[in-house]
Amino acid sequence: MLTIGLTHYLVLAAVLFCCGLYVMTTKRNAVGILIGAELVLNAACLNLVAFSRYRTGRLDGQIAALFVIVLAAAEAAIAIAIFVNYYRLLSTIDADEGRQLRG
Amino acid sequence: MANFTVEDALRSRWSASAKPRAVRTFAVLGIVLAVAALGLGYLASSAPGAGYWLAVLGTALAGVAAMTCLGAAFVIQFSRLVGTWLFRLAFLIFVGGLVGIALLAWVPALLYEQVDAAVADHYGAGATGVLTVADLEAVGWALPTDSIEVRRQGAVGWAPPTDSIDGRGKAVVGSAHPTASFLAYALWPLQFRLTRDILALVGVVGFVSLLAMFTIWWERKVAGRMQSRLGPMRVGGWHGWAQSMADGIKLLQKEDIYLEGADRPLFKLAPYIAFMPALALFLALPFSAAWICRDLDIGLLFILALAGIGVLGVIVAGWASNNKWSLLGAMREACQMISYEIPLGFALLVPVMTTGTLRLTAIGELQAGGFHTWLAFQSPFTLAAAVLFFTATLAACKRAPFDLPEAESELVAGVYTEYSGFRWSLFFFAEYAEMFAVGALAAILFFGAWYSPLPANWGAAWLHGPLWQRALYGILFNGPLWLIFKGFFFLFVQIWLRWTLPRIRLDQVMYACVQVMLPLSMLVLLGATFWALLVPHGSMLAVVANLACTALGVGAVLAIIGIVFYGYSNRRQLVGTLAIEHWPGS
Amino acid sequence: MTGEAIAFYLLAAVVTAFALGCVLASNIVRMALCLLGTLGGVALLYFLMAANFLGAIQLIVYAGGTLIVIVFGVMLTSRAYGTKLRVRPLEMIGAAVVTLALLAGLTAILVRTAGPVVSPSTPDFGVAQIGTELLSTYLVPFEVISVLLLAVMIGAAYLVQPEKK
Amino acid sequence: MVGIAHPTSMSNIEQLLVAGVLIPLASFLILALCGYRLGKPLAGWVAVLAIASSCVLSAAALVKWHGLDEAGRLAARSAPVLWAYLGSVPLAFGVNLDSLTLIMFFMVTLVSTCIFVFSVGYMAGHSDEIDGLSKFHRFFTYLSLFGFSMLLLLIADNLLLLFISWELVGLCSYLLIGFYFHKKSASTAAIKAFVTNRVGDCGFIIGLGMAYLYLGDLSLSGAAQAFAGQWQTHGPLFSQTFLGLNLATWMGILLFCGAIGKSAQFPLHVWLPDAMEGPTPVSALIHAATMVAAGVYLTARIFVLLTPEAQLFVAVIGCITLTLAALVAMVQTDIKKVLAYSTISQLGYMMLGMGVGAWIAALFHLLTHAFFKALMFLGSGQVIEGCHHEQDMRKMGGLWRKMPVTCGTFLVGVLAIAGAGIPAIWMPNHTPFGLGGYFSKDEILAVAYHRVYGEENVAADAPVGRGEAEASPHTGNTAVVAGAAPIQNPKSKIQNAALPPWLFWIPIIIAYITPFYMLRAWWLTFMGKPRDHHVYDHAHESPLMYLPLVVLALGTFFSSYYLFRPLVADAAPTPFLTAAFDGEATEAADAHGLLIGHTTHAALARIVGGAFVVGFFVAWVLYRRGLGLAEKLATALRPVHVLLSHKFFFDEFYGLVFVGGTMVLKAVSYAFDKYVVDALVNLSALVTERLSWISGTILDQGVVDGAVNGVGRGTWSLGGLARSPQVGRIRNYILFAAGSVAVVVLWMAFA
Amino acid sequence: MEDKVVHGQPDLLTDFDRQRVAADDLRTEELLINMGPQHPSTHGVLRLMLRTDGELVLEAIPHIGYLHRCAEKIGENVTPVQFVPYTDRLDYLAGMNNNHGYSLAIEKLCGLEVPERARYIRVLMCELNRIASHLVSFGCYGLDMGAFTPFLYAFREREYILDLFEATCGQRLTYNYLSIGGVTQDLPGGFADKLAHFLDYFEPKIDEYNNLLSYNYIFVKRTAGVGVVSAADALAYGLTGPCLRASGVKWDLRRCVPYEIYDRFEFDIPIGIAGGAIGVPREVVVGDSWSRYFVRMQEMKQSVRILRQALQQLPAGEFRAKVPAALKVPAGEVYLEVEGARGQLGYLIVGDGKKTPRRVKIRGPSFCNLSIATHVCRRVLIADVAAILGSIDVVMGEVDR
Repeated sequence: MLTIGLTHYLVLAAVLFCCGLYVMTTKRNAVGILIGAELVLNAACLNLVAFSRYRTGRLDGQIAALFVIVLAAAEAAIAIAIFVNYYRLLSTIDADEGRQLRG
Repeated sequence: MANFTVEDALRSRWSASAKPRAVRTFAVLGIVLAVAALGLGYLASSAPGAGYWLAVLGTALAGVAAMTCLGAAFVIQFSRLVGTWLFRLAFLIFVGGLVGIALLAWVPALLYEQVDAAVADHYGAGATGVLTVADLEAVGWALPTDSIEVRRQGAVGWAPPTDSIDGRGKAVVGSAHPTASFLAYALWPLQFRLTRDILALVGVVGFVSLLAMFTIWWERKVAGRMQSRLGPMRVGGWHGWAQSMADGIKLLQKEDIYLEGADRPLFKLAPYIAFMPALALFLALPFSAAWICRDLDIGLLFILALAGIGVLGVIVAGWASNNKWSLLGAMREACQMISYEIPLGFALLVPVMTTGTLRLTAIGELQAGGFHTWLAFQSPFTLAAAVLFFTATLAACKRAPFDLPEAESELVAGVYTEYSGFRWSLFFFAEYAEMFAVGALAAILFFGAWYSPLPANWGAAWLHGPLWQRALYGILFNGPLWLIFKGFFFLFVQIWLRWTLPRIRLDQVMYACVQVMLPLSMLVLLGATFWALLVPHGSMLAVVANLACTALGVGAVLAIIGIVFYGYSNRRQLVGTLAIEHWPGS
Repeated sequence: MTGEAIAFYLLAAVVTAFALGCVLASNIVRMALCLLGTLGGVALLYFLMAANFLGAIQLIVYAGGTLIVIVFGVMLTSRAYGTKLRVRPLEMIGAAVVTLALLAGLTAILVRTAGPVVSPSTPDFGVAQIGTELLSTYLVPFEVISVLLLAVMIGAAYLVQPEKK
Repeated sequence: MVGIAHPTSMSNIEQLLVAGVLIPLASFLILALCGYRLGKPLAGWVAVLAIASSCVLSAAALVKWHGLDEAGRLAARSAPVLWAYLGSVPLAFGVNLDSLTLIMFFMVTLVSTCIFVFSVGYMAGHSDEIDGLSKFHRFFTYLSLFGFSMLLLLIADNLLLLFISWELVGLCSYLLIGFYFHKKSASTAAIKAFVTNRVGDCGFIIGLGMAYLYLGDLSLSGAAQAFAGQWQTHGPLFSQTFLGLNLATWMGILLFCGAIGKSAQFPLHVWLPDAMEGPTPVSALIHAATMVAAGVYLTARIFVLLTPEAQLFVAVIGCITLTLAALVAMVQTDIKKVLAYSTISQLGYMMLGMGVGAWIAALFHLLTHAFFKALMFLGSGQVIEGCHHEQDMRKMGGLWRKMPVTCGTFLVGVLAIAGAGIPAIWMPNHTPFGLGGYFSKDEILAVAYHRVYGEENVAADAPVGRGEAEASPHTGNTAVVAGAAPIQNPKSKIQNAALPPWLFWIPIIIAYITPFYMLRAWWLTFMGKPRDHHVYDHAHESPLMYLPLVVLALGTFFSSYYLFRPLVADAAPTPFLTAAFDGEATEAADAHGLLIGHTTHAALARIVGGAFVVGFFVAWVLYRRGLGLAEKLATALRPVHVLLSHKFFFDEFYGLVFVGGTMVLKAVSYAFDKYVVDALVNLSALVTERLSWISGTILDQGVVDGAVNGVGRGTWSLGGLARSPQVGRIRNYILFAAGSVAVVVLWMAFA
Repeated sequence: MEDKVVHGQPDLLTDFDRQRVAADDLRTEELLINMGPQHPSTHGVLRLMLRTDGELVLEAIPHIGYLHRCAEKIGENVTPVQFVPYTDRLDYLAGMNNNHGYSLAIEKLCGLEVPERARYIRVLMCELNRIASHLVSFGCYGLDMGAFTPFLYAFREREYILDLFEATCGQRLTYNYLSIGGVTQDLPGGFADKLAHFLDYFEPKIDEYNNLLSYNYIFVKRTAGVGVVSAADALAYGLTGPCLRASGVKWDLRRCVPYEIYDRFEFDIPIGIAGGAIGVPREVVVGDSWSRYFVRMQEMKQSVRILRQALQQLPAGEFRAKVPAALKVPAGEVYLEVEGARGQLGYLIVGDGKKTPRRVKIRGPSFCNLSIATHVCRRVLIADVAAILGSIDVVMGEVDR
């Protein structure tokens, strides 16, 4: 317990991931779902960096995490754009209201 | 309260009966303590072993306490006299404190040098280890200079007389002397990173608070002068120097108002979110190569990141206030911030690309060779990047003409509308700290960092000389004073712009960013890239460009100096030629 | 108990606390603030793992950019006096069960498969190495991402453009 | 392998070429940024100045190059500049410096200069304002961009860079075809050209991927070496087969697909006639002289990567193309369409040449063709511009009085394309005489003849098999180790077998048709009596426009065997997998001028020596008195005429198959979505809903007790829960996904 | 051109509209914002209800009445002489002009003849007060645009004028100086010298301020083309004063319907000029905020001209006519307008032979000018509202009366 190894980081990432998942599943606000997604992505990044640090010994994990961060930013930009449109259309940000496309 | 002065404060505090009683108490206490100190000193001269140290410690403590008590008695007894003198010297003390804080930059560097040298001496160069007090005691003050030089190249500090070095460059280890013991105890904690960090933190916090208070007062004075008035004149005596302190005290006493319906926790939290990053970015900001809290290899990114986070505090403040004006201000802040970070980043990339490092100290060290080696003057593109950087930081710091988030004539007070008292002042602490930080950053990245316009190697001989030479070197060539001076210069330019220009409209701000600054900064980056690739260092073109840009810089500096002199010599004329003497009786 | 361990547990506590804050907060801006805490904690963890550059990027891009975009989105899409959007307790229970099960499973797997604790195998990489790697080994993903970002920029601008009258 | 070079370490010639490429780019940037301010004539002259200086630079480079010996030429090449690593493959861009590049560079810049000058005159006559914005500067902006990309394509030493510039010229072509985008036909033609080219490029990029994957090097020389290595070691390219052909063949065919699209070869030739919607200078420059020839250039560059099977493919495609196009050209009435089809036909000749191994002849034909086709297009532009934008030849006639210069220069072009010349056997001193077109076309046919009939002659003195190739000193710098153990010759049966005879005979027949339709066009336009007085009265010519014509006509005269061919021959790749015939031809040509095997030429002279006379005579007979006779003939041969005038119904066929096919596919998938997927979804929703309704309502009502109410409600909400996967809530989808993951994870963890 | 105006934003402003795309992008939901009555740039207690869409103002509705003091009713209950001080409080930045109008109206109704010297003193005071008022307008407009410094400069000059007023009548804001039948007291000794001194000092300052603010790039960008009022609209909404003249209508009562002795002076009527002319930035459109602002700057110069001439012609003599101690307002009705600092200030007085008038009705120019605000503040940014309001330059004391 006293020396920090890979598992410590992985468990922490798992906790973070589950928190993100819970947020995604229990928030009706679309932005909340986005925040949950960001948590999940962070968990993934943490895993990547930890593996890079403790296993591969190369930079690949860090670079993958870098890409994830960049993609998360892109994703957030698009998501917010969509939400703004959504809000214009439905006058609410409740993700449950967007059900026109259901089967 | 218009004529409230420090004198009044001192006078009003003491009632007739309380004063002699206090004087009596302190005097008696002081005398008792002094006697105790003398006794302990006597004991110390004879006590063996550990008792000796206890007695020495006791003597010191009792001596300090006795001096304090006696001093207090004296001050209270002659409070009017002391107050008057304080009142006269107050501004000197204030400014001296500011300069002193800056000069203190050297003190830790000096002491760290001693300790590091001792460690190096003890464990070998480059090695690390923990020294005991006894080790330090044995080392004493006689430390070899060469190990200092190895570890702190170019740092300003104190060096011992060279005659204590023997032929092999090793220190002559003298016998333990009582003063050496004191010093050893004093220096011992300094070998730990934690101690140094805590000291640095204290320094940063002190510097930022003093800085903000000074700058607020200064801005008001500058504004006053620009508007043909005097600015604050009353509080503190000389030109109202204590105005910010008085304001601070006033703000502390004010009621902390919350709005009904405001998001309370966020409302309370927001000022701290804004303030903490502004404070924290000083941790990575080098005041000189030697005086920096944490010399990060990504220092520039770190500062950029923290500046970005501080924005969130302002946005949250706007949102939590439950006020539509605040909300509008927050939205303005958000979109302004996100937009201007991009040209800012591009402009920052130019020096990073030119120097090939993100470490601020490394960037600074490259500009040691005098005015013409400053990065801004390396090529037309770096000069353009410097201008772009400064413009973008205006927007990033919400300073006029980009002060839309608080735009008082449009949004009442923007995000700060609902804030009062201490929380309100925290925002301003953050703002002024950030203003100084970006000014210092501009200096580090583009304008020679902590170096004076004179090439540093002119004074290289002084670097190894006695203390006064090294101090002179620090003042003339290289040292935190220069960085602080440059930072204040850019801060002054920001103030100058604020009191000169009208405010830009939101769409124009966005237009200026997206359609003007962004393409421009991209072009500059591209140009700088090609310049770096195609124009070899030392080629004709590079030299010509360097000289031309330097000439531009020199011209700008001379122009500013000229304008200042013109303004100063014509200061009576500029205010107005009309003096209507008042009619009798009116 | 080394300094690293202390720092890790401290940061882990912070990250978890803020993540839980995200979970428990009903106000969207508070959630965003908790996210800021989480992101900052993760960034510090990167610093702890000697990924300084990544930590700084995390702070700049995530905390300084993405989060502001999110908060901006919140301000654009929710009234100051917005009604609280709550989910039914049954759904919350379901979600809790699922996520806790997932957590339990993951943790169990991780703990079970955990090898001996080894010290980190990497030297500390500098920014220069990352740059070199990005422009050599990872050139193609790098370029692809740059194209993607361009697409995102255009897409976002297209999505929010005002409808033509 | 790939040295990192500072840009300044380029040799002089390379610097000249790079400067020649960058000047049009600069002109493009200037025009794009402030072309509008430069105004109407000035913007054009900026572009002219740029391309003219490129031309001067390239001429200088050519002269320099000419003065160098072999060693100097080798020394003039510098290492490419390393740009980046693509995975492990280095991406290095450099200048592919050889005679072909230089001569092509010179040709492109010279022709471009002429055409740019012509364009200034041509565009000045157009009031091109769309939405109040002048298009004048835009035209020259595009032209400059085209100049840049075309020249970049020429100097590219790397398949990737080649591909990039390839796409750039495609873009320029698209922009310029659709230059009058307010015209529906023009924008449609532009899209057609773009899409058709993408079909070809699709193949190209797959081929490029294969090259990247199997060869691991995209530079031209590196790829060739790697290819050789693969063959030697019988690597995956040769050992793996797909549909009976080995991957090397497939790679060659796929790479050639790009050329099919760009050079308008069958079956992707349909875009080029439509591309005539663009301004005439564009047709002259891009769609006749340079860009379409880029396909041939590409084929020449990747020639070393073509297996014999792939070469046969190239030859067959070329043969089909030249036949179809020539036949269609006979009945076209639009002057530009005639030229377009003749261009396709000539490109077919070049491809045929490439396919049968006449590397030098094909490129030589490319060069001569560039001159005379640009000349004729510009002439037609002059006619069209002079005749009030009338393109129908039936309304012209007798224009020689009004435009003598145009008429004369056009005739030079007609003579050149018809292959007018006197073969050696009929000349007293056995030195042939003729225009460039005569030599180049003749040489292609001669090589084809050899491949069909003269194989036994060749096999004796030219190495064919690999073993001999190694031993031969011609192998030069290829990486084949001399004396290596002979391995199974991967070359297929057709290597040594003669080519099918129709690959020779059909081009021969078309060689008779070519002079016919060209003289027809010339006669209908310039000779005879004016058929439309409105057009005739308006006709005029302007010096700005006919000066380039004169220059090009001179170029057509002098682009002869003695000037161009040696330079092209210099660049010929040392045959590796190629049929070694060309090597023999080079030797012979260098030694004796024209004596490519006496027998061949004598035979050829007998077969086609008088083709242009015959063709001209037939055309003269038919059109001497105007259109009457021809129309009678058309009525008599109605089915044939319909077939030809509808261009073999290619457009209709494509419309039916591809567009219609897509529509059908759309309908099918829509139907599938509507009737199958939706039905399933609806059914499941219905079933769940019914279930919940049954449980909630029927049961509840059936059992009246209040206690049961709770059960009913529970069932109802259970039903709701069961329905919830389909209510369209994102959260639920996430939850279900996570739930399933959780189940898997739990099973993994505890099972 | 008139019919092109659709919503206060004429079509000819296409490139400004293009710049506004950024504003349109932030469109989300409509927000009702209360601007005022304690807002810094509503100049007093004006309250504007803004219906905004993000930063874009869809509609601005002024709500007035926060400063209502029943001035007209008071006028019906006090004698004319007693009412003069009340008029000071209408447009408190130009009290002299208010006094003047009321006095003229009463004098016309009662048939009083005013001595020549008094007339000149009145003109001196009115024009000085016009300058003072325009200075405030200039300074505050800079403040609205975020430029603080001009405000202090303007107030510095205004101080000198107020000093002059103080010397003349002992008051700095509410003068009660121009009274019925003349002025309450003669000018103090040395007044002419001081005034001449001031004029010499002040005139070049106007150019300085033009350079400082009027031609400042940002300032022009903020104001030019913003809040354009066409001449037809200006007339239709009853705009007067600088606001009307900025729309290109050359209408100034002092010149067009001369009252008092204004026909004796030479001065020009500055009007709004389209951009590109000498001294007018290119972006300027006739009738925009910059024009309204700049007309005031030019009017100050004209006032200086008038002041110079009046000072030269100033005759000696009585400063006040003999007014009966118990002045009775004769039966009858008079309506008289003067050109105040903000426009046409009109007084309708109906007398029925008693000591007090039967009816006093005041036409406040600010009130009418303010009416254009709703019309102009459509589809502009919030920052533009401040620009437009500042350029209309209302004084709430006059709006609410």
